Amino acid sequence: MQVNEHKPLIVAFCCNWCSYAGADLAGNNRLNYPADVKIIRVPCSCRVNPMFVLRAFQRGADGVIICGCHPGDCHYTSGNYYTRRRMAALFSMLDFLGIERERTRLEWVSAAEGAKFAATMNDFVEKVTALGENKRLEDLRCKR
Amino acid sequence: MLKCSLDKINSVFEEIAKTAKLYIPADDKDGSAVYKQWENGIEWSSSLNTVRSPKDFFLPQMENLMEFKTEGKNIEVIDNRCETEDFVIFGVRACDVKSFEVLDRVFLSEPVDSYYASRREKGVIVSTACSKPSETCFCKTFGISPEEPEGDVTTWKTEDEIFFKANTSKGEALLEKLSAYTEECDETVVTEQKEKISAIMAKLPLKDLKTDAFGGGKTEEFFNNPVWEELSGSCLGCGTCTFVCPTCQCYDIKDFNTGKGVIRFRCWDSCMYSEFTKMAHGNNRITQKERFRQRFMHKLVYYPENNDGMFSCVGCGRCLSKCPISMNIVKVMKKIGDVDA
Amino acid sequence: MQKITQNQLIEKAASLLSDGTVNAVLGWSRGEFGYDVTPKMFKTEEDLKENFVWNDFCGVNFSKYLVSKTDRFDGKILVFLKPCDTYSFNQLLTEHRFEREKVYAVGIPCEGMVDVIKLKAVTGEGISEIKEDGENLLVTTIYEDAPVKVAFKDVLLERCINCKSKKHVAYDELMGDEGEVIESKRFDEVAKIEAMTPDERFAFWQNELSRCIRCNACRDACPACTCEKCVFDNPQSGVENKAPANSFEEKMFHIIRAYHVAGRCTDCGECSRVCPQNIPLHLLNRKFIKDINEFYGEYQAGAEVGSRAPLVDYTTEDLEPGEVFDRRDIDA
Amino acid sequence: MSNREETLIPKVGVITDVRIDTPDIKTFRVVTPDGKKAFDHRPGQCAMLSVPGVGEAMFSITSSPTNEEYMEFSIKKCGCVTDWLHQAEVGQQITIRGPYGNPFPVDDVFAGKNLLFIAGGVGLAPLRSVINYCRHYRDRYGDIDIVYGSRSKDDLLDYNEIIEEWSTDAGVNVHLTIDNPQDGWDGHVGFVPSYVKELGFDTNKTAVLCGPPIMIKFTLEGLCELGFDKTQIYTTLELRMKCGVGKCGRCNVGAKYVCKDGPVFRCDELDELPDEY
Repeated sequence: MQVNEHKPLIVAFCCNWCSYAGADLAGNNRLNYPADVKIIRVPCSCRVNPMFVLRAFQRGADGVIICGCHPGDCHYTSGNYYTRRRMAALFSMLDFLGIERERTRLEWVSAAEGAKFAATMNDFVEKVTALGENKRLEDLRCKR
Repeated sequence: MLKCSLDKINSVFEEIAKTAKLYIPADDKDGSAVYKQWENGIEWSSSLNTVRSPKDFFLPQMENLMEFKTEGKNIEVIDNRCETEDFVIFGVRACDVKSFEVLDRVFLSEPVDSYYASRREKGVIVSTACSKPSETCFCKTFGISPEEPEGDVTTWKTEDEIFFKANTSKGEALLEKLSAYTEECDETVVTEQKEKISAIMAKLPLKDLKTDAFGGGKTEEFFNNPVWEELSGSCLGCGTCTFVCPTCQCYDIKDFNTGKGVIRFRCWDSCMYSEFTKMAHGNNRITQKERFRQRFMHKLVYYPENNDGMFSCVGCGRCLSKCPISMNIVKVMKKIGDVDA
Repeated sequence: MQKITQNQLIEKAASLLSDGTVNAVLGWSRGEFGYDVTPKMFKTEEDLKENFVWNDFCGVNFSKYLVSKTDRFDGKILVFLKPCDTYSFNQLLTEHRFEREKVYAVGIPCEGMVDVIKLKAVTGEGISEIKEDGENLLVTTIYEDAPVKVAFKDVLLERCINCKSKKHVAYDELMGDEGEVIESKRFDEVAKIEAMTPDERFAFWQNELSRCIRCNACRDACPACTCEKCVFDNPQSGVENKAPANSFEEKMFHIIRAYHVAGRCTDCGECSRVCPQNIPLHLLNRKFIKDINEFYGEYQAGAEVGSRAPLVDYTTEDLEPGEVFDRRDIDA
Repeated sequence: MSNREETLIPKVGVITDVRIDTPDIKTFRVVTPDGKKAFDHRPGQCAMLSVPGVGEAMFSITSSPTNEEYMEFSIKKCGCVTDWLHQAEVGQQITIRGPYGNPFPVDDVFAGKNLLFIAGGVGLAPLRSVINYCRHYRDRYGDIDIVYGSRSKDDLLDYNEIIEEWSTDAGVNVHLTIDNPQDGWDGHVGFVPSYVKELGFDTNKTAVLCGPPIMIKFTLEGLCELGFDKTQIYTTLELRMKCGVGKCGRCNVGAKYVCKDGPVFRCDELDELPDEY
């Protein structure tokens, strides 16, 4: 079987209150998800500025996923509702510019959903791996 | 003088491209002209000039100067300069050819800028006379001849022919290579075209614009003129004029951390930007008035003071057509110098 | 082909200036070739009579100027606003960017403004004079003996071809007749790009955005871009950059700029008008406007003062980002 | 291409000593990795120091050219590069290029003259180079007076050197002042410009001024009141620089580039420049 040379780099922005704890739970339960997922903890998913997403791609990420509390469960009451609008607009714009839509994703993962976290990451990594290297939002200076 | 039928121009380009990278003005998708590397299928634009000036060839908008690798407390400086390959820029207008001289005086003066010098040595400039100048042209104001531009080779283009004249040894070497496509001829047609161009130049709206009021040593005369306030009042503070200008040469040096090392690069900067002179503890050009004044004083007074009276404007007219609010050096010269044109 | 004449505007300005209603007039001043008008603060009647112009080339949106002009001027400023300018005017008021009391706004009807590049594509170089003649422009060039006749409708700016409204949404006084909001086709181009394959879209934007020279004209002319310090100018922001590099920096700049004005952009079209490289930047903004309309309901920034921009608002039933694509795929 | 000279490409320098001078000024000793001086300089000249990834900035060389072993830079914490340098430890490498600018005319104009140095705050840094140069060649110059003031005693730069070396030299008079009274300070209290007037110097001196713009302005006025001519007074300017060689186009005042034509200016030369510094 041909081994796929390229191992994608995934940046996952996880909200401190739900998704980060969800990732922890996934670890505690020994659930596997690829080590290529680099988690960045943020106080709330709405802390994620669209610039963060682009910067992650610039610095070599092949996929960016943002995880937050389920709608209605935000620790700060409404942060993730804003996230939802912002990311819908941003992802749609990236798609408009021809950047593969599978490279970006927003998911709601609660602190109790370790299994969902692992499954989400596995699925996301698989999709991004299928796309191959990020060529459309890359900065060659960071690639060498 | 040599000539060649325009039918054969693509063969000429092909011949040049065999030994050097060839750049010609070609039409972009939106109809404006841009310098493109020639390859089969790229046609010489009939536009008067390119939107961006050809200063890019010698002073690119952005270039890496060096790299650093850091490890712990140690730094390694990596000098990865390499010699430029030979290249030819074809169809450069008289104004732009002159702009290289303006840049030379900055970058080739001691200490010589090796990045610029390398490209300048390897580049061959083929100029083309302007048979159809625009209303925004005012190169004559600066003593430039659109009838017979400078450059390593001067060319004149008619309906069906192109005429060549070498001005330097670099130019002669280039024409030598083209001998299979060219034939000797007299100067009748070219002289005729030159006369035609002179007649057109005399009809241009800016034909009477003069530089007499400006030059070195006039700082005191103009610096505190209250008119700067009015002129700069509408300036948006964008960098369009400086970036399309063939003689604007100010640059910034910045570091970019790639995660694997640091690239120190140079990029164009604009005196119109608010942070151009900003230091940790202050800025000596606080409002747009001072920044605006700096740009025009530099072109009309400071530069000539340091360069034997040569102005740092070549009258290409790019800022006239590209400024978002149509404020430009002509309006400044007329107002400040009270030059009636 | 403006319905209101230059003299009417000069008279209006002069009378408001002389009766003390205003202390200065923000208007357009005469250039060298008829088409190169420059914004200027007029303070005297003589200056107005000598230099004030109103013609088919007065495209500049004055709303943005009000931010800096009212800040530095003690007194009241008369500003002439075309219908599209009034939207920006309202939007800036919504964001408290200038003091309403310092401005006397006069709404003036606009029949569309001319794109000099389009005009020159017809007439060629060497324009020495431009005259209006009914529905045509008579352009004299140094190369032709007779003036070239150009149909006004053929050389309009893109934003005027797709004019969204002839209605003034803000003014102290209106000159001429009030217009209507227009059913424009302004989203057609966006829809056309949406219908392309991702590869085609990428190629399209790669070609357009790679021409960017990062002159910042789009940002500095934009009435929605009024940050005191732009992130791209701020060395402390970590994303400061002033040069296109590897096609990334310019993409980042335009995505973030469009994003930052999303929901606040009134679609005045200044960004595309001022771009020296003719990049259709308005399409990025229109994409956001179109998305917002589709996802969260019709919204026109600047239509009324104080309205809440969609991206700083939410409902609990909003679409998920993933559903955005699902929905579009079904539509297609 | 590496055979071409390029001034923009710096050398590596090592910080071999960090001296804490005041709460916000540190003095860094810099040599090349093989322990030598990076290059020779003249008093008053500057060097570009940089921290890759942070930035590059111009600093005056505070050590005297007569010091053959190393260079010193007194740096006040006020921006990105200086913040970073203040956190640096001994052994840290940085980059250095130079020397840039015109030096003080120590060998011609200053020779045989009585000298008056007036500095405020970190403005002593460029003067220290000249002062120590003149002390080294003591017989070439007449009397040396040094007026130095700072906000407080703790803010006086090179305090130990001033007390232990400068004050003890024959023919060198040091006059220190601080802005406000302070415990443990029995010297003069007051701003530099007024102190200069109080001291009432004879005009048979060449004066060198360096400090914050406001101090320079008033001290200059004071000296003129005492009867000094502007041709007797030298000062230095500081503006934002990127290249250091008059090409990047931002440090000009009128037609003069501070990096190339300065930073040392005679005060009558400054009068001819437009007021934009």
